[in-house]
Amino acid sequence: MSVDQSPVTAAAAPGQPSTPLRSRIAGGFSGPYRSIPVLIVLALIWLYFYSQNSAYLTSANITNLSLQIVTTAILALGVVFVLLVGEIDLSSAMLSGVAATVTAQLAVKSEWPLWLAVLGGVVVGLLFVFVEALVIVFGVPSLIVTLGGMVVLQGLLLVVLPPEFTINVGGTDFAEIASTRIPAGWSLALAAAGWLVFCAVRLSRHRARGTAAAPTALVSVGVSALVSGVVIFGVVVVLTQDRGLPLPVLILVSMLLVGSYFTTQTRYGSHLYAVGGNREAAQRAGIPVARMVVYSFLVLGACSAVAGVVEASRLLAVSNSSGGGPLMLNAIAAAVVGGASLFGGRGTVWAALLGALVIGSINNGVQLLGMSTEVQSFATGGVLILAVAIDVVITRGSLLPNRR
Amino acid sequence: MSVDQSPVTAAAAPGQPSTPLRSRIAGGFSGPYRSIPVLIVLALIWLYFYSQNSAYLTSANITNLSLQIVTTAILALGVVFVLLVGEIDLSSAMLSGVAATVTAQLAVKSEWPLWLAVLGGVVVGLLFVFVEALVIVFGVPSLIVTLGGMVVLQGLLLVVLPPEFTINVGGTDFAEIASTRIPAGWSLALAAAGWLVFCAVRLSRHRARGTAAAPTALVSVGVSALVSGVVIFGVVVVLTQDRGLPLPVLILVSMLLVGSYFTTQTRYGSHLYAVGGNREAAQRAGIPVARMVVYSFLVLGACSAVAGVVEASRLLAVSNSSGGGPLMLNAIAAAVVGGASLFGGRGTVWAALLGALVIGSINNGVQLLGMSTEVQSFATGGVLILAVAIDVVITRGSLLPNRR
Amino acid sequence: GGDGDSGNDASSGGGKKLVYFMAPNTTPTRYIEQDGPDFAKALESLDPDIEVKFVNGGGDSANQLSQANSAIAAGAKALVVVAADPNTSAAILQAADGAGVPVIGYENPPLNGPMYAQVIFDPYKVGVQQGEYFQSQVEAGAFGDGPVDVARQYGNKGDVYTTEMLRGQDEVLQPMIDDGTLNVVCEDYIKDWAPDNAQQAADQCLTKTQGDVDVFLGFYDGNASGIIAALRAKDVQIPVYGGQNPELTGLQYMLTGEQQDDVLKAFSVEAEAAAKITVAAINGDDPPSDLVADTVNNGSDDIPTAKLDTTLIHLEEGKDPGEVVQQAVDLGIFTWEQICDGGPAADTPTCQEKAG
Amino acid sequence: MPEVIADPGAAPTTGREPLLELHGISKYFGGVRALHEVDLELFRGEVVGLVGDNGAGKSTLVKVISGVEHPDTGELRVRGEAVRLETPRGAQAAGIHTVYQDLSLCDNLDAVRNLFLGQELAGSVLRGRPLDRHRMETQARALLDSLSVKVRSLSAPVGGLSGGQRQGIAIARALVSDPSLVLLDEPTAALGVSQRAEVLELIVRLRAQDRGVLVISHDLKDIQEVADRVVVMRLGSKVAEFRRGHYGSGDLVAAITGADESSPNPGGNR
Amino acid sequence: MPEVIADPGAAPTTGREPLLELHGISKYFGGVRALHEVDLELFRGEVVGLVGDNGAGKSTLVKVISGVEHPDTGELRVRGEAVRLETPRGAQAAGIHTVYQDLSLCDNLDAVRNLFLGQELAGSVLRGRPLDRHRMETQARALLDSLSVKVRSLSAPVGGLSGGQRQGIAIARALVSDPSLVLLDEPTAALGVSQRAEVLELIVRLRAQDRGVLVISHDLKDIQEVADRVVVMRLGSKVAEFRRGHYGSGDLVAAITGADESSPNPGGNR
Ligand SMILES: Nc1ncnc2c1ncn2[C@@H]1O[C@H](COP(=O)(O)OP(=O)(O)OP(=O)(O)O)[C@@H](O)[C@H]1O
Ligand SMILES: Nc1ncnc2c1ncn2[C@@H]1O[C@H](COP(=O)(O)OP(=O)(O)OP(=O)(O)O)[C@@H](O)[C@H]1O
Ligand SMILES: [Mg+2]
Ligand SMILES: [Mg+2]
Repeated sequence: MSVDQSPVTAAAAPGQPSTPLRSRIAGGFSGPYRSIPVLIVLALIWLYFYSQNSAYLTSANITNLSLQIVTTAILALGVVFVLLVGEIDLSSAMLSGVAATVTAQLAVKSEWPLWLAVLGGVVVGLLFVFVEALVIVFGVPSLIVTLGGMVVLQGLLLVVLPPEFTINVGGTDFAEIASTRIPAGWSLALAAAGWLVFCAVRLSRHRARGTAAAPTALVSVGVSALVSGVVIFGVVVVLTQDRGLPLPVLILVSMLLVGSYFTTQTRYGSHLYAVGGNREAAQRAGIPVARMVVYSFLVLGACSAVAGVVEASRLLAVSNSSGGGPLMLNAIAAAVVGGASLFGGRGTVWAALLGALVIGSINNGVQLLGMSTEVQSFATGGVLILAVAIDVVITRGSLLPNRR
Repeated sequence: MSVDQSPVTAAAAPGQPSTPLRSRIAGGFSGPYRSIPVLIVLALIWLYFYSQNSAYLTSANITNLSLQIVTTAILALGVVFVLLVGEIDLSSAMLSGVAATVTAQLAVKSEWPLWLAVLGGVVVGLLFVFVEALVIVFGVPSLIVTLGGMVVLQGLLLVVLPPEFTINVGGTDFAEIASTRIPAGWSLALAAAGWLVFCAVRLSRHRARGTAAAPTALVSVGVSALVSGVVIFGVVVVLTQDRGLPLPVLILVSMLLVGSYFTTQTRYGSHLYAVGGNREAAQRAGIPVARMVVYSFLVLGACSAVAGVVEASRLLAVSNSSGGGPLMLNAIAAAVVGGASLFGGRGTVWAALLGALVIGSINNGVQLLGMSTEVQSFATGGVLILAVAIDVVITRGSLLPNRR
Repeated sequence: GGDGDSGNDASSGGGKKLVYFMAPNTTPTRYIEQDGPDFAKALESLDPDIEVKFVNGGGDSANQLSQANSAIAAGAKALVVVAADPNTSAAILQAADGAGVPVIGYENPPLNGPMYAQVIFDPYKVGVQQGEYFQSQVEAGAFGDGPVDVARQYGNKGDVYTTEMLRGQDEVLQPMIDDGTLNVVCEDYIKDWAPDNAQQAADQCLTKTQGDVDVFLGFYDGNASGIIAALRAKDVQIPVYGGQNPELTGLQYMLTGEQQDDVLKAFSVEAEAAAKITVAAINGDDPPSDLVADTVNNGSDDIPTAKLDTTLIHLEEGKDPGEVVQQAVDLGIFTWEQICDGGPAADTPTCQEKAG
Repeated sequence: MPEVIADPGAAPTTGREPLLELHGISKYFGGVRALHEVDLELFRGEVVGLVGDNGAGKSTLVKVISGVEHPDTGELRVRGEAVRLETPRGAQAAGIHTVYQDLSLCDNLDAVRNLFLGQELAGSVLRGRPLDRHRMETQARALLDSLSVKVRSLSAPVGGLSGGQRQGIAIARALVSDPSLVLLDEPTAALGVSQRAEVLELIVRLRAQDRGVLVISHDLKDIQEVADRVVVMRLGSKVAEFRRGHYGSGDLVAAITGADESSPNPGGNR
Repeated sequence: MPEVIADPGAAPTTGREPLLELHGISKYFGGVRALHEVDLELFRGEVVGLVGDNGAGKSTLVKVISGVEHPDTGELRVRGEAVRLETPRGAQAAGIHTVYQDLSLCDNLDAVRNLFLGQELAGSVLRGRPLDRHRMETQARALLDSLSVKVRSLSAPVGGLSGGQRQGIAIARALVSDPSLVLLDEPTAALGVSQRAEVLELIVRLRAQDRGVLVISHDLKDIQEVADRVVVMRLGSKVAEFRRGHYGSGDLVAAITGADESSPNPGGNR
């Protein structure tokens, strides 16, 4: 009657295991385990480029990579918050340029202390997104508000820049944000402290369950402690090879940890997901939806200011091209590659890191191979799509598309 | 107990009319009447700029405006189709550049007849989006696929361009696509034919209702005939002042009419809205969802090829910058300003025209006032947001935000 | 900010002759900050009856075309056009030609159409200049013996400016590459001429070669600043050549000794020349022959062209970098105050002296 | 015509101030008149049943009381004080809790988060209001058990749950807060036999706790069983009100369908 | 243990080929076993009632039959032929029409478009399949009237309709096509008294037209009234099957809750 119906050739054998592996896998990659397929994809990308050029996985290049993705990842972190509540943003990259310029003005030209100058940049970021968020809450679609905001920021950038349209921060304190390296000893100590806190929290949670806690749960606590330990110390050891752990990486990780805590462990995070999942229901449950939207934009504003400062410090300058280029689309793409949904309510803050790593690893590798511009484009675009396609296949545990 | 509760100061008067005007208005602007608030906003924009500079509403400037917006509007038409099924697209502007380049290669370098060359460009457009659509249907988010597609197309553009990276079409047949003017007489005849068909269809529909048709319905047929007649002939008269009706405008209008017919009057259109409204439900109703997504992308591909050809013909050349710039974001913004939703299932094809008109009118007006670059940015971004905010207020019939 | 822009008042000056200065985008700073104001000043002193209006194409040819149409509709007497993309600007020329408005091409002029005249610093010649200085350094043994490992960075692929400059550089360098004196270890087109892309390209080049690069050769100061940021982050010292179209960072890095050379373009001279040509165009005269000495075919027409000279400045062993940079200051490109206010050059002896 | 209008003076609620009073509430959606001059009173410790045909305006009335929809005309009083319930938040602050007909669950959140949505058990503001997940889970299990709702995993998104499980969670939410007035819009529609019994039980328990309960149902048997007073709506208007023991099923059906009226059905299609 | 297993040889369906046969259908969602080795037969001109507690797997079974979910194990036969229903489209082509528990309406479309979704009355392919809006409207009105569903405007988006109106539209869809097998998942849950009666009437009419009907409901009275055969599910397994006249309400309740079994309830929370 239709191609959709075909006689069953290999009828299901009766002796199958009670929970088929496939369903178990597919079920297992939802929620907190959503990151695993992305990690597999990342490993594949790394393996591929390493096989093409062994310089790819040198600690020097990994440090390179980590610095290249920091800005995108920090911006993507803010974008994840906005996507979580079901909004979108196009202005944060330009905002990062404006905030960085203000910071540079204050730090370099007005000679404010660096921390105060950074604070100034963050305040500018917060103020701008606050106004945007108010308009969005009023009812104008966020795409329009942030697109308009982007255009306004392009003008604002010209206004806040000095007449020569560039501020060179090389050789100043400002430049040290990106160039500071935390020595291996300190880094390891920090990592150890972080890891111990993590283990302690997990253990205390386990205790809190009281008598109900099965011994298998204790084993899982142990396993997660072990795995997290290996990962944390491994990463720190690799990243400290080259003169120590770059400060921007530490900034990114701290922001991710704070973001992760707030989104998963607090009331605030719960409400974010609720607003993105079903705005009407969230409102009916008494959640201040408008306020949550404003909050998530404020997080975006802060992230974009920090991203701008880190980027300016890495480039040693701000100019009228700051915040332009592919940064905005890369940040959104990073969030989506990492597992956030444009339709709201899905994704974790780690999406920002993972997505930025996928995109950054592709760009880094493609450039390393020294292909011509055209081939670089094909490879960058193609590998990005392929990477996400592999992620999709692993996540749903099947090569077949969702039948529609 | 909370600020939300306040004693009723002005208790509702008992003698109110049975259907409050506000609800009636708000109800009236849904569905096919969704365009009315946008038209009001457009009128406000025109009035404002006209009051600033009377050159704004000269027929020369209106012709100028109409040519400026044609490319954006044609591209936005394709974007509306994609938004309708709940997907997004970032690659069509670049695709328009590639398709235009292919057409120019074929028409100018290989000296194919123009129509065949244009067909070649359209085929390229269709092929590319077809591949994209297949990947999207496979399950990769459209944002990622079209972002990757955009990067690939940037490389492809360099490949299809000749070594000097440009094709000059000045003085060829190709250039005449944009420069052809249809004389006033012909234009009016065309308009009259179109208007008569419209009236005939409405009348025959009215007849089909048979005995059930109330006399008031006949009046509404008469009114709509009158209004549409005034609008159609008015526009044609204004646009033919300056050497006749520009061919690109005719192309745009024809595409809109065909698009409007398909989306509102056919099974295909019904299914598009269903897929965008509730994909699961559409699938369960037996609608071939994947096929509808592919179809809408094919429409996008065709639109973007036509847009590219028109643009190249207007600029008299293709180069490595074809399809770049703000075209993509403008097209998406036009669709959204016109009333399409990023979440799918809402909007009409006229959104493309209206949105492009709003954005184009703002740009045109701001440039006409000759403000400095910064102020232009502020005005463009600010007026865009303001325009949509006014639209929102009129549509919901209230200044108050949706209480959340 | 852009307080250099003038003529903001919407009502066109009553009876004044309108001239539009059409800048391409906001990315190169010079058109908004230097050329534009200089041009307006020069024009005003030549004919106070002229009013200059500034528009900015935002990097989009379509946008620039509509600006040109608006300008023509507004009664412009002449258009001075820096093309957003020369390749797709023929329509501007056609529209102006149709309306009888003279177009003066400026620096990056439109192609493939009739034009009254154009003023340029020939990018091909700039490329040759950079190449020749680089060649002299190679021959002087500045990078040691044997094949010199050079990492090259170009502009945005497909741009007219990139193609022309590359033709100039290659004119000099290709023979050296062919005979093995030069060993090109990396070559990258820098998307959108963006410094951050230049930085990433430099990063990746150093990774690929394990740091085995003798010298970087760029295309303009933006490349150089990206490369220098990459080198600073890695704490390695590799000489950087190929400055051009001075930006503040370029002059600062020359003072710190990190950027070796720069090709100066005297914006004010170019603006003045354009002003003189514009006045002639408005008055219906021929282009002043003392300025407009050449003709250049722009694809469809022979355009009377004023080719202006560029000056290459470079650091030299034992010479005060301040003296070198002074030439740029003398041309009015930047002031010492701007160069020395904050940034990497603030602590150099030159700046201590100039600021003191 | 209202058939039996409760005389408050004679009611068991004598002398007590009504918890909730509606006066002349009307609501239009575009051209559709969803509510027309509705008056309603609700007292503490009373269960009021609200019945009516599909599209009679019952859910709209509930939404007006819970701050989701705003009446075009009319007045609303809570504990004698005129209020304007701008948001559901405002209604909650006034002690009104609602179980909506469409359940209003967040499909992307798990059962525990949905149960405690907006009323999470959380730590101090200083620590960023950390959730007490453990306590919430324990309580959630107890609440669901008390309604016989069986959910296999409390930490799976509720989007995957069965219709009845979802409804069970929506109802259990009413037990998390401590409302003085509970509105239940067709709470048993998707429930199984035993769960339905538990919900009726729950309604009785709420009354015993001296709360006011407004329950909508199409199951007249259930309504007759639990309601102290039954309000009947037809085409947006309140057409009748019966007190327990003063009516039979036939009366209800007649009021709902308007069968007793001589005029032909004024509504219907077109 | 199945208590009364229908013997097809003795059934009124004697000798006829079953319209639908399921053999050993199992379905897992992650770790949750929603269906476990379910066997089912359905004949032409027969109404089968499917009952069970919330979360018993009834809707999942319906989704498996209608091609929405794919069984992990087991076999499905339509008219004796083994089929793999990959999509709802495939199931429709096999003559199976389903009314889903969540209704599956497109909220942005009006009642007419929803009613005819996927089966629009349209013109020739040459003209781009233009909709015959007029005929569709006329038919829609007739269909809704036949179910006593009152919708004030047929051209307003169904998102704004009441719960019962929406359910009425979903059910009316079954009448547009000409299916040989109709699956109804809790079709009367949100319906008013008269609409509910019309739907029961409709089921009887479908049987009279020699179609097969599978109806899920928590209202055991309704089920007893219309079903020729009742299948009881518990925790994903089919636990009992009764033929009309051979059981009482008590039997059903016992089978649903598992009250008769000595073993404690193996499911429940956790
Ligand atoms: N948001 C809305 N937009 C437009 N019309 C609406 C909206 N909400 C309700 N209506 C209309 O108002 C009327 C009353 O709807 P309501 O949901 O209150 O009915 P109900 O009594 O709850 O019916 P049911 O028993 O079917 O749930 C219906 O005709 C419905 O179509
Ligand atoms: N998509 C899904 N993902 C995860 N679990 C699911 C999904 N669908 C159903 N389940 C689970 O499968 C079991 C059976 O669900 P089903 O909807 O079939 O129950 P039901 O018998 O229809 O119940 P009700 O009477 O409440 O509608 C439930 O435990 C439910 O939580
Ligand atoms: Mg209701
Ligand atoms: Mg069910």
